[in-house]
Amino acid sequence: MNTTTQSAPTSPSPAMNSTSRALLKEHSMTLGYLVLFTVLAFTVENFFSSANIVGLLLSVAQIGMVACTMMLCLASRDFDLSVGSTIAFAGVLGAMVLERTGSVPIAIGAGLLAGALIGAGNGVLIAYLRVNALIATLATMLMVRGLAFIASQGQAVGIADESFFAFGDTVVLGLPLPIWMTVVCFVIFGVLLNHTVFGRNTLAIGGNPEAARLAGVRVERLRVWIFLLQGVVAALAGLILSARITSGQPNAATGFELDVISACVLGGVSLAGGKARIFGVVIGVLIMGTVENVMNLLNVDAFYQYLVRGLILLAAVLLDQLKTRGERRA
Amino acid sequence: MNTTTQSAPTSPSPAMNSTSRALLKEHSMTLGYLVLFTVLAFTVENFFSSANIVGLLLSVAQIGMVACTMMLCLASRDFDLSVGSTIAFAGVLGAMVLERTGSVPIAIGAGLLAGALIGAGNGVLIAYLRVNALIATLATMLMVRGLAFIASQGQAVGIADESFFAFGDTVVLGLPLPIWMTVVCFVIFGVLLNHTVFGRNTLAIGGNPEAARLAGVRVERLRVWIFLLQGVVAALAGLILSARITSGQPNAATGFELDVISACVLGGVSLAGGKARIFGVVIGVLIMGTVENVMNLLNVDAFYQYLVRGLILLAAVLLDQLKTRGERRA
Amino acid sequence: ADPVKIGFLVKQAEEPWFQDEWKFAEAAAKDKGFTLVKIGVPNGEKTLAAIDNLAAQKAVGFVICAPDVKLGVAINRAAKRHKLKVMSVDDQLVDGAGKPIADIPHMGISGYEIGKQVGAGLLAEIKARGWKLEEVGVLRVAYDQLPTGRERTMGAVDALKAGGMPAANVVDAPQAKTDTESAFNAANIAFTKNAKFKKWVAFGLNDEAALGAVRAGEGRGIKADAMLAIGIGGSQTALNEFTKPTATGFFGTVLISPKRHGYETAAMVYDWATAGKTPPPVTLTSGILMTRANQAEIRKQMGL
Amino acid sequence: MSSLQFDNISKVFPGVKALNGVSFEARPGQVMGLLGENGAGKSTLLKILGGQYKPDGGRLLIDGQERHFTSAGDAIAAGVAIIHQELQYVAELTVAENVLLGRLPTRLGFVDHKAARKKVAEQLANIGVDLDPAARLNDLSIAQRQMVEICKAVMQDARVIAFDEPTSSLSHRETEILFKLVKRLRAEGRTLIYISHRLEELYELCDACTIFRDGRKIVTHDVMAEVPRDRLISDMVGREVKDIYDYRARQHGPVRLEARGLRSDRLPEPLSFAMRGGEVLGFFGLVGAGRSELMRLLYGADHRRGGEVLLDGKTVRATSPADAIAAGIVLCPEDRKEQGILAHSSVAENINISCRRHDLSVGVFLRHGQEQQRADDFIKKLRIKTPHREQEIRLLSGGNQQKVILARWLAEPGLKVLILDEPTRGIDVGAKNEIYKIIHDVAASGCCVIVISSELPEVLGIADRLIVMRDGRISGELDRADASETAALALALPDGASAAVH
Ligand SMILES: Nc1ncnc2c1ncn2[C@@H]1O[C@H](COP(=O)(O)OP(=O)(O)OP(=O)(O)O)[C@@H](O)[C@H]1O
Ligand SMILES: Nc1ncnc2c1ncn2[C@@H]1O[C@H](COP(=O)(O)OP(=O)(O)OP(=O)(O)O)[C@@H](O)[C@H]1O
Ligand SMILES: O[C@@H]1[C@@H](O)[C@@H](O)CO[C@H]1O
Ligand SMILES: [Mg+2]
Ligand SMILES: [Mg+2]
Repeated sequence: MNTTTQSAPTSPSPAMNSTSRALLKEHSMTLGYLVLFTVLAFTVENFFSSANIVGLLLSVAQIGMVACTMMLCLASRDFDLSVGSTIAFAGVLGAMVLERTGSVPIAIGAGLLAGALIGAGNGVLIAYLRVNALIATLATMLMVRGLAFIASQGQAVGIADESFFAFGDTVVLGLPLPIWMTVVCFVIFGVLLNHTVFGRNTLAIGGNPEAARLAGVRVERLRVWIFLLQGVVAALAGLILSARITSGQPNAATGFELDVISACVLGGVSLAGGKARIFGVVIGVLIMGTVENVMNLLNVDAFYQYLVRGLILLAAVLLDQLKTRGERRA
Repeated sequence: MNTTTQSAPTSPSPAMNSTSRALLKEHSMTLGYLVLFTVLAFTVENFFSSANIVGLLLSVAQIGMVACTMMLCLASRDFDLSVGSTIAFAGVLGAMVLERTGSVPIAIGAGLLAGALIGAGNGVLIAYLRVNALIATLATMLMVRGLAFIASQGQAVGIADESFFAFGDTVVLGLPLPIWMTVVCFVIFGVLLNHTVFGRNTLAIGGNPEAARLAGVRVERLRVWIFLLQGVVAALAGLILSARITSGQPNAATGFELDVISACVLGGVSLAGGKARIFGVVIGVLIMGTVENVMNLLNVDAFYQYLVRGLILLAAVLLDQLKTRGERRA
Repeated sequence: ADPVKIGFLVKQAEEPWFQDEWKFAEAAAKDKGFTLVKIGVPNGEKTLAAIDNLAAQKAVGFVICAPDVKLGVAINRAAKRHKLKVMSVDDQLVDGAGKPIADIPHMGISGYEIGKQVGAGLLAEIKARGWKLEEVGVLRVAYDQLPTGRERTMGAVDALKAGGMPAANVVDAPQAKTDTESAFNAANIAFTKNAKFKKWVAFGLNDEAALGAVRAGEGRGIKADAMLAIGIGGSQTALNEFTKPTATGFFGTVLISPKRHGYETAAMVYDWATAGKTPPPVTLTSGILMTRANQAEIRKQMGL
Repeated sequence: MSSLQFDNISKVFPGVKALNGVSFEARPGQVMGLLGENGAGKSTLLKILGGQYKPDGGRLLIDGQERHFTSAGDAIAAGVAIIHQELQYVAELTVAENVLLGRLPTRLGFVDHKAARKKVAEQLANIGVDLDPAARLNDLSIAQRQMVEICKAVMQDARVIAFDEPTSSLSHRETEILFKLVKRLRAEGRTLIYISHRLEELYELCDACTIFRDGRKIVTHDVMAEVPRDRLISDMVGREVKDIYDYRARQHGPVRLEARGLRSDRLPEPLSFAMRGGEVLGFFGLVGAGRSELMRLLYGADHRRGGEVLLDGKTVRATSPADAIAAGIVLCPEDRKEQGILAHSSVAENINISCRRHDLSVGVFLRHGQEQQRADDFIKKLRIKTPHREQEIRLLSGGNQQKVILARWLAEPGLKVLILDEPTRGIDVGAKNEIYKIIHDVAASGCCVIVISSELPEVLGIADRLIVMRDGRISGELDRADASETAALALALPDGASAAVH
């Protein structure tokens, strides 16, 4: 958490050196993951089968989607705990609207709109009313969860419309739709982060909000947009989930927020803002999914799963850390 | 400052003015809480009865204790998600050791030692190995929870020793022991924060770790101590809890960490480090407990409780925020 | 050839009940010579991932206690997609409209029925102690966020009412989580609010909830002679109370047999997948009220 | 026609009247210098100009038209660019992105990174700065970051450009580039405001100057060159300061501090030097010469690869600053914001953080009375302008923050070696004089004092001896008697350039 800023290689050779180092640093996690993957493919039975890989990807589709916007949120030095509740609420609302209207587009529209409103609400609270992001989103997390329970009277809302299920399990080119949507999210938000003013300004307000403001960036408005996007994507994830599980469940996705934030942090997104890499986030998400998947393939005891999950998390960041440290020392 | 005196600091009137403002600012939350309390005392039946107040205090005893050390942790710009698991593990371990040895002191010692080790482990990971605090304590949270399950085989560990129960329900001067312990924690950690080098240095490393290091603060060592204390206090809370419920339960205190962190943030502790007030934390903890208590007294529907809890959280910080903002505008 | 694999998915792997079910399912696996794959599925998402995972492991079928019974359609679809045999245990799966899914065999008891047993047990003991119904407060430690939680406690309430308990005596204590401490805090407040009752009966969705009420009562002088709590599950939490030197307000627990649920369901799915023997559509087992007095005997009877 | 006019501007902060009815004008093609003690209100005025603060009273006119800026964006749109005293950059972004922050070029809605880099590279070359537009600010020195800030302001193509102490973190080479740039901008007819505490600079660059004291304008001199130096100083500080360096020859004791063969990964060769008790040793060099690096090694702040430090003949094992401080070696760091201040802590806390360990009661409890006393003493002694000692340090003016940090180190009782890295950065003339006096007092008590400075007259003025560094090596040593600007620069500049100086 403490950064030591130091200065100044303008002489060419260290610069070269540091570029290749930077490259290595940037991709060490990827390399690490590839090694892990290969080892697992050879040692864990059934791991490297198309059925399993699809299953693995499907299991992280929701986390992956929401990690895209959470990355933006963290990059701008914010924090969002309300995504899990938004997923649940959007799912419940979608199912209810579908039940009443029978129209899939209206149901989806309603869910997304709700997500946008929740997100924008968070954004306004945090950017304009300057409420601490942790408390603000904790409050929305509670309230939105409450709304989900109230709307559904605490019961899962069943979905009968088969065409809505398609949303969750149509297979395109060998992969189910949710996976494709996640891929699309990664692409869109990767481009957004690196190749648009929106993305660069997001990093700027995370890195130094004062500098951004002085340069004329409309910091408040930008933050509202980031939360709004987050809300929409979470709602999308909620709708997909409800299609997959054929019902809107008010207590779905509890604890989801921590998973998403962990995936981002594993992927090198800094909680202190200003740092984010979409590729890292992809890897972070994959690590989380792979660990879960392999533990189940290996039939690891439920209690030991806690232990293993903790150890893997640690191992992943330690690996990343030791290398950065070596470099800092160098 | 409008006079021509050069060495400025002692022109009395503006200084007074800003001091009283600062005082108001510092205590606005307290005033707010007092107002709330009075209103509730008059409007909510049974609220202002000694039985209810004791119950209220008892319900926040664990949160209060751990909030003391969490305050230090946040003040030093760290984060600890592992406290809930530590509570569970210490409770389970204490109960098991008690069962085997029949000795209350050994049982308590074992629990506290385990807490100290967990905390120190967190500290070393974060301070020396520079693992991100969120990930490190998330990992310990998982692992320690796993250990609690493994040790107890997922079952509540019964306590038969009556003398251990005393730890949880002896009444001294009208209040049960856990409440007194919490009070003692507040006093100790209040003094620690404000009147010792340890406390001031904690705030310093939270404010600017590099500056603190250059000013001679042994940053790493200090951080380890902070986490160690946190572990010990969480373990103490766990032992008290197990005495109160007469068994060590491996799934106790899930989600506890967020409650504690919220109480701290409500009390004005900054997640960005460097700011903390023990008095604020007391108020934060009381607000959390009071809201819960009153909702149940008023028979608020469980689903609406989510909504109300969220609203109250928001109201509390908004109040605090609007006032600061008014000042900033000036 | 590789041994046959059967999955056993449960909603709360950490709960002792499910640990026991797994233990007995393992016994079936050993007896019949198949491999048991145990996965915890705390939510809908994880449930689907677990089914995919089973398919990837080339399992032939699975037993499931789903985190929500409305997941029925999704589970059925996933199972069909992967050609897996599926059977539900404990909680019966339903479709979007709330009707039980016919082609998924089930073994269990309904939460509502267990609840009614709790209520009946309480009524009997109230009578035995000679308490007057009007003077007895009924503490429902409520966790209505969880559908089965609501069903069980409402079952108890209904049984009590049917036995003549005035509806006005029923007091809800909503707990924030399902652990003992939350129940303690909730019960404490309920006692404060209803000081007029000197005698209480208490129950919740599990043993921990009932225990929290007992502990809170003790703190206010509502001791064993004025408190009557019955839990659900028959877990270690309950046994701990029974082994205390003196009786506490924790009167009993409705024990349901993890043995039959675990062993028989796993075995049935195995036979179904390997020998084509379809399990009966519904098998209901019943709960037994276990008290301090009869615990040893009942546990022996249940094979625990 | 006047391009920029302040009319009766006032601004009040809680406890501080930062500006009190300030009025003056600046014309196109003119460099208007702003002078004044620390906390006089100079930066506040620029923040009002830049739309960061709203004035409590008065009017701001550009080209005769009254302006009300509500955000920095408004000011930029109106053609105002400010180079702030506290650098405002985004460390994780590249030079190009920082320079064009808020105005990145796009193509079809996407950022045109190539165009951005090209544009910035051109501008950098144009003003004579050798920097890679794709480098991240994180990897640059403070001086280089400062040049990026300057480039950012220039690229806004503003008509009004204000510089708030731009040279305080630049050394010789960059300073020259900056001066050329300012002169060019003046020639282009822009209206320029220039704040500095270095009088030489003001004489070289400014056409006119306005002097502030305690939030009021004292006077505007229309022709800078005609104002005598003493007059400037006395207008500014309200008293006479004769010789600001106030050098007093001292008796030096035996060798007290010895650095032998200190090595790090960033230094090309091991470095050694020695000094006597009572000596003031100046370190001079260009940006990145390695002075800070060397001192940080000595202080245990960076990892040392070899060598040893001896104090009074005994080896000092300092693997952390805490060790060094315990041994009596203290270092006042060069980067106030990153390494110095605890922004949200009080002035008193910032002063006491290190030295409080000497007067604890029962070994752990703080003596608040003692600490308050010490804080008040230093506030008085260094004329720190703050409403009270409990003020958060971030609310002080830049120069006053620097004084607080200095006070932290001057308050150390068990002092043996005092290392000051750019101690007078951003400090006004009056206070400099006070600090020099303290430096001499500390030395006179037998301590070693090392002063790193990029301000050549300063090191020449106060040091008994001068060590000059170049590219991580010690390139020479000059005694006070032999030390001159030319001699020092000859040792500091790269070989080719030094020939030109001779
Ligand atoms: N945000 C603020 N809140 C409170 N006081 C402030 C604030 N900003 C500035 N001040 C006070 O206003 C006065 C003027 O500060 P300013 O920064 O304008 O001084 P300056 O002339 O630029 O000094 P320096 O030469 O040290 O940079 C100082 O006393 C300072 O402490
Ligand atoms: N983090 C870093 N990474 C690479 N090189 C660095 C780093 N920090 C400093 N350097 C290099 O080390 C050398 C010494 O820098 P140092 O800051 O000690 O110089 P200085 O003489 O104090 O100059 P300045 O006026 O910039 O403080 C320079 O070449 C600088 O570029
Ligand atoms: O969730 C419950 C579980 O706790 C056990 O009691 C069996 O039935 C299930 O419905
Ligand atoms: Mg200034
Ligand atoms: Mg330097």
